[in-house]
Amino acid sequence: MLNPFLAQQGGAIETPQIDYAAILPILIVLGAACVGVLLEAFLPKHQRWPVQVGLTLLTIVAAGVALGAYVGDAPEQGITTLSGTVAVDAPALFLWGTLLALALGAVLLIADRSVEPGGAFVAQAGISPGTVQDRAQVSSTGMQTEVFPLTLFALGGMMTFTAANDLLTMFIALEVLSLPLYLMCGLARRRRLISQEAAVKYFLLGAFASAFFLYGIAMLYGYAGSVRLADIAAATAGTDRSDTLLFAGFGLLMVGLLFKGSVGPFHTWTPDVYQGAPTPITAFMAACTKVAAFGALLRVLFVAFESTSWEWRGVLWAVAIISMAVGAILGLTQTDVKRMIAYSSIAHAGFLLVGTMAITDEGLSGTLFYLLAYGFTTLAAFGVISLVRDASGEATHLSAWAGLSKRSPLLAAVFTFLLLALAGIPLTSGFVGKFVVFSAALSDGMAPLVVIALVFSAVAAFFYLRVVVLMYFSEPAPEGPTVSVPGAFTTAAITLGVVVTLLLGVLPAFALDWAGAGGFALSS
Amino acid sequence: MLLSQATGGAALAQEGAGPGLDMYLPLVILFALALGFALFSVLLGPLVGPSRFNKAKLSAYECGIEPSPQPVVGGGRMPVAYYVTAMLFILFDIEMVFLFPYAVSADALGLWGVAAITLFIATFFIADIYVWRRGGLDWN
Amino acid sequence: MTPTYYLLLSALLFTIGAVGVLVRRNAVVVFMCVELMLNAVNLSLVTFGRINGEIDGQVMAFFVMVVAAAEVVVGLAIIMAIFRTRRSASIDDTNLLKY
Amino acid sequence: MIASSWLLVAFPALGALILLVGGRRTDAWGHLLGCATVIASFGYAVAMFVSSSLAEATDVALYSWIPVDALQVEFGLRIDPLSMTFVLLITGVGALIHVYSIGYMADDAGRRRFFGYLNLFVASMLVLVLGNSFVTLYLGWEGVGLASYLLIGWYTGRPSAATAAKKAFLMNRVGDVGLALAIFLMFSEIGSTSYAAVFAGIGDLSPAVITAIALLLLLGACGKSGQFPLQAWLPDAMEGPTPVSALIHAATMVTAGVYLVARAAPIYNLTETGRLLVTIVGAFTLLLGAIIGCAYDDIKKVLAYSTVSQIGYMMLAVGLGPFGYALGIMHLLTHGFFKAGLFLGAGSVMHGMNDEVDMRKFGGLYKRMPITFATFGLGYLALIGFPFLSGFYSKDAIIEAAFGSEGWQGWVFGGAAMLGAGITGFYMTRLVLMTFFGKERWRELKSADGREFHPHESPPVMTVPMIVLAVGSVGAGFFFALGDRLVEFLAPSVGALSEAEHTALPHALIPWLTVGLSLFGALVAWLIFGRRDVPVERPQNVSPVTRAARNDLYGNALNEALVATPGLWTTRFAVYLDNKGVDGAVNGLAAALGGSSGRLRRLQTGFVRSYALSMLGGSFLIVAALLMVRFS
Repeated sequence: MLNPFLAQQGGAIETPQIDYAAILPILIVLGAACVGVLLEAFLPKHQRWPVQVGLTLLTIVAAGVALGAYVGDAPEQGITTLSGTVAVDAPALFLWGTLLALALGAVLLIADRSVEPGGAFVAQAGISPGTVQDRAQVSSTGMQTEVFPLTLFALGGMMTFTAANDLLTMFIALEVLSLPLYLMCGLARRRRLISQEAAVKYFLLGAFASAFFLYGIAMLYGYAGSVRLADIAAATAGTDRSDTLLFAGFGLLMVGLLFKGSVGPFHTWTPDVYQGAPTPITAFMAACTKVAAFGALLRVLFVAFESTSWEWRGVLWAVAIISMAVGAILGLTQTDVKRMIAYSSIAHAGFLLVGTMAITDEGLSGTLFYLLAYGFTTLAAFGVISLVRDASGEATHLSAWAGLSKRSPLLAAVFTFLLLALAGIPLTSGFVGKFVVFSAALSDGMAPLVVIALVFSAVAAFFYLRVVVLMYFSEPAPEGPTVSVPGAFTTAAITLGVVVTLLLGVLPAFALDWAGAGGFALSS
Repeated sequence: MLLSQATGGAALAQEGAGPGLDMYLPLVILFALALGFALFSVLLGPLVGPSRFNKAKLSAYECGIEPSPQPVVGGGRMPVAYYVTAMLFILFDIEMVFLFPYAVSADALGLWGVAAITLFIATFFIADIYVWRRGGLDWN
Repeated sequence: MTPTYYLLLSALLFTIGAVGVLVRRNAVVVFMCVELMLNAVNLSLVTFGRINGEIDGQVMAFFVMVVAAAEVVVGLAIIMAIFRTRRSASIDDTNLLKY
Repeated sequence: MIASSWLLVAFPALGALILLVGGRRTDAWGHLLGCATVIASFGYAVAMFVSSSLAEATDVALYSWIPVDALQVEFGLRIDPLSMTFVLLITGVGALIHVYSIGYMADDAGRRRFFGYLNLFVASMLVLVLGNSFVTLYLGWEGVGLASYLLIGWYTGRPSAATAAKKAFLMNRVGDVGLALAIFLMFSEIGSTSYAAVFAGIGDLSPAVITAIALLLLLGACGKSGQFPLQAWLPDAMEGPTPVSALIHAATMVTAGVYLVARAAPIYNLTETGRLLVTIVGAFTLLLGAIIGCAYDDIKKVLAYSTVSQIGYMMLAVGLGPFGYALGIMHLLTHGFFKAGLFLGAGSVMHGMNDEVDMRKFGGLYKRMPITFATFGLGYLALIGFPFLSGFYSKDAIIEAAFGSEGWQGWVFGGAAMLGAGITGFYMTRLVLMTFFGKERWRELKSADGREFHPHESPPVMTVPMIVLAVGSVGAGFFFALGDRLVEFLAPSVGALSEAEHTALPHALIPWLTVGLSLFGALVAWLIFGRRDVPVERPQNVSPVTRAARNDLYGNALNEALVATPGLWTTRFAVYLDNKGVDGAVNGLAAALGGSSGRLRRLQTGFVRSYALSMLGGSFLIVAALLMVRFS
């Protein structure tokens, strides 16, 4: 697509080869997103919701089928296509599958209208909070159905992000996934002030972070003369350019990626945004954005910076430790359950980084597995959170969760199970995930870091347990929240999350095999 | 990116790849100074300054003079339609960014290029249709 | 005049933008500072393209401009929504979510 | 038979699944199913024991749990004498406790759920002892922790139950970190975590690594077995229903630490330091537990500290290495019988006394509860090591082995073990006297909910298990010790027992000295508590020893000087150490974390600009650090 600029050289330009079968899942998702926008334009209001939900679910399933069909006879080494800007290799396929499955669950939560008539999203984004119209929209059944195409755009961006084989494509994908998320954060039906605040914060900080990411790209381009990951790797092997450019560029690039993965000192947006955003969107962000960010991080570190790992590893050690410490310690005193899960996600980002730093096959497959496991657990956790409600909407303050086991034993049991999975108790996916990640880190010579990680995972168990104690051993508040009976969609999403969490804990072999199916495509 | 062999580039490459790039090291120091300045001004201000506020101090000064009183409650300083139009303008701006380079080398790109740019314009048109159907083009 | 000076100018602009994000209160101005950072990067990209003797840097600058424009559209929408609610564009007023 | 040994775990696991998933539909017959599954496991274990030769360890591979390239974790079982011994103990005593619970929990609306948790507990414990790799052991390890958390916190209405459950879980987590680190270390050094591979490869490692593994395993064992410095959760765990206390303290959870050390015998055999530390921990804990046991009036707390102390004996024994592995296991078995009997007896007393636990409100109960008294009495005699009862054989063997250590160690460990026996005699006699003898103090009192006390014997469903356990308390020691039966049975797992060549004290003297010391302790207790009335209200700020000594009309100056004053100060110190030292350290750590958390969260100011500042600062530090690494 850059060929036009060579026109002054004269002569026809070779058209890039495109392996349509390989990128079909992305094409389906992005194409359906465009169709969704058209549907928004032409359908009358009352038809939009069912059609959009149907289209979105169908799209994800279709993309999954296309992916499944391709995986069957995909070349083992992976391929690169679109002039080498997109790599479709084993990790990318695994991450696509993970993203599609998680997005399916998230879309089910987004589409749910059983716990609240009209769903979790505002009827008209243009109405100012606190006005008469706003009070009217809370009880109306309409919703801003643009959420569905926006979700698909974000999903398409995430899938491209994990497969991007050059930094420019990665940057574009980053924006394609981020911009819809910024908007969706501000679309909560209730508590719109904090929802809009979350959107502003996420947007400003996200734009700030992508500026760093971009400056990093510029420096690496200056260093290697190309933004292809493989070319950067080749340049690190031997070039006369200044290493200052390389490491400054690497550092700034990491800032952008770590921000999206809510790691370390770049986590500050996470609690605020997780708390303010509509819960289904929080679930989508917590599960899918994390997968996409770490997928891209893995690719960058493995493909472009493998040979310089001794120089950058120490710095990422510090980042991982900060992330685990911040998540585990600050999580202890949180009073809002969504914020608490947000801090948990920061701690988990630290654990994931431990696995990511092990530039080995075990590190790769372990981290991929961890992402799959964590995504489903956290998705189901937010699904459960969306069910505990009082008159003003979701009752996310922890005091409202006191004695929940007496009101709804099943819900309390499910949430306990999910918290145990987050804490990494055996027979849940969390244990297997931590086990494979930590043992990969250990065999790559990071013993002290593993010790620190284990200590922080024990500290983090404190605050998961706090919620369990609260649910089981406290008397329910007199005018406490009610537990909504979930409709089919939410039930399906939570069940999906719980079943996967259990399955990956008991029979992880299948997923581990798939995660370990192969490395990144190195050819360009 | 496809590697290009632009004319005259080689000479410049010789010229620029010299030791000059190590000037990035002082740049890092510049970063540090900037950061220090930011920290200094953000943290020190509230600490040492007297916190006596009056209306004038709190008012926005970014745009020079105090804005005139709001015309409509619940509205803005100017109708939202202005913003919508501005955003539409930006959208078409973006379109031009890609159309112009295509036009320059349309010959070399051949039929494939026509197909690609048509797809691009069609995709772009979806957004226009959305704006149109949602009343973004109605001034009132 | 070596291209290095352009790089320094770009770094300076980037830093000014970053500091602007920290010290300005008006959300729109903060956002303009972010745009300044992006444009500083554009300058870097073009300069590096020149140094490398390729046109790729300029192409990337195009993409960055497009992305920046898309960000403007989304960002202004969000900032406007919150301005209409609070009658203030100061980002220090959006401070309900904390601790 | 051995190939299907997974059935051992499957029965209770299935029971737990049915009871917990089935919900209220299973209320009517849930308790029967709960018992049936454990009895089925026990039956299967007995059948295996009888029909199969266990002389060699058999690994039963079930499926590949975590297969990633180099990291292969098989889910498999290991059937050998050691694991079978534990399986028989767990399912046998467990089954009796299940049956007893039918009666004890008869009035509890959640009885079906309770049996579900009990089944879960037994299943986890079986996984722990049957697993053939350290990871499988870890699975059971966490499962036991989880199930105990659910059971200790059973009375959800009580805040103290919640605290106790949380404490148990968290202190266990501290130990778990140790165990997890040991496992990771094994994996990185040996490349596998299965027993077979680890024990085959351990010899090639450097001594420092072996010692590190041994010490980390010890940390895990301390957490699970309530050993110093992680003992504080165990007495608090008495908040659960009494059958739970019996199950945790006698047959399952706390024995896991001893099992771990015995199972890791090939590792401990290679490290003198590791073994010595195990011994020190054991000796210290056995004294600590015994001394604190003198200070409480709560019948279950006294028994709890008694458990801490007795587990200390077992740790001491396994710490002696080849001299003691089998002896530790033997004491574990006999202790399983008499401690379960004692707990069930205590539960029976509480059952008849409106769930009262304060011994000062008991008294003269032997007339009202003859069966409980008889069974409890036999358990008591076994515990203090009365000649020819179970405890006599197992404890005496440990003390002898302790005296057999070389040099100062023989005197220190042997002396500690023997002193512990004396103190055990004191606090257990005090318990029995205050509960079953003396004036019927409950006649003038009312229970906390305002009812009068009408002590009565418990129903047969509760007394029958107690009788069975009492028989075990009497005969098990003799049965195991006869012709070194158990020691030889266990030899394939833990190696043959070495006899010390010389002991610090003459060999023949030790048993009689031990018995004498125990009886002396009992005599002192009788002098203080048996001959006068025990006040119902506990005097404030005065140790029971002092107060008793003061009130003792016939007490002489010698008694005061020799027993009361040092006893007072030792007890006070031990209780202080327990409450403020270790417990305080754990609570302090939690408070410090919470405090720093509370302060640090203020950094999350909610201002976008400060967030941006932290990002800018972070990115500057990252870049600067990268450049420093590169150019330094």
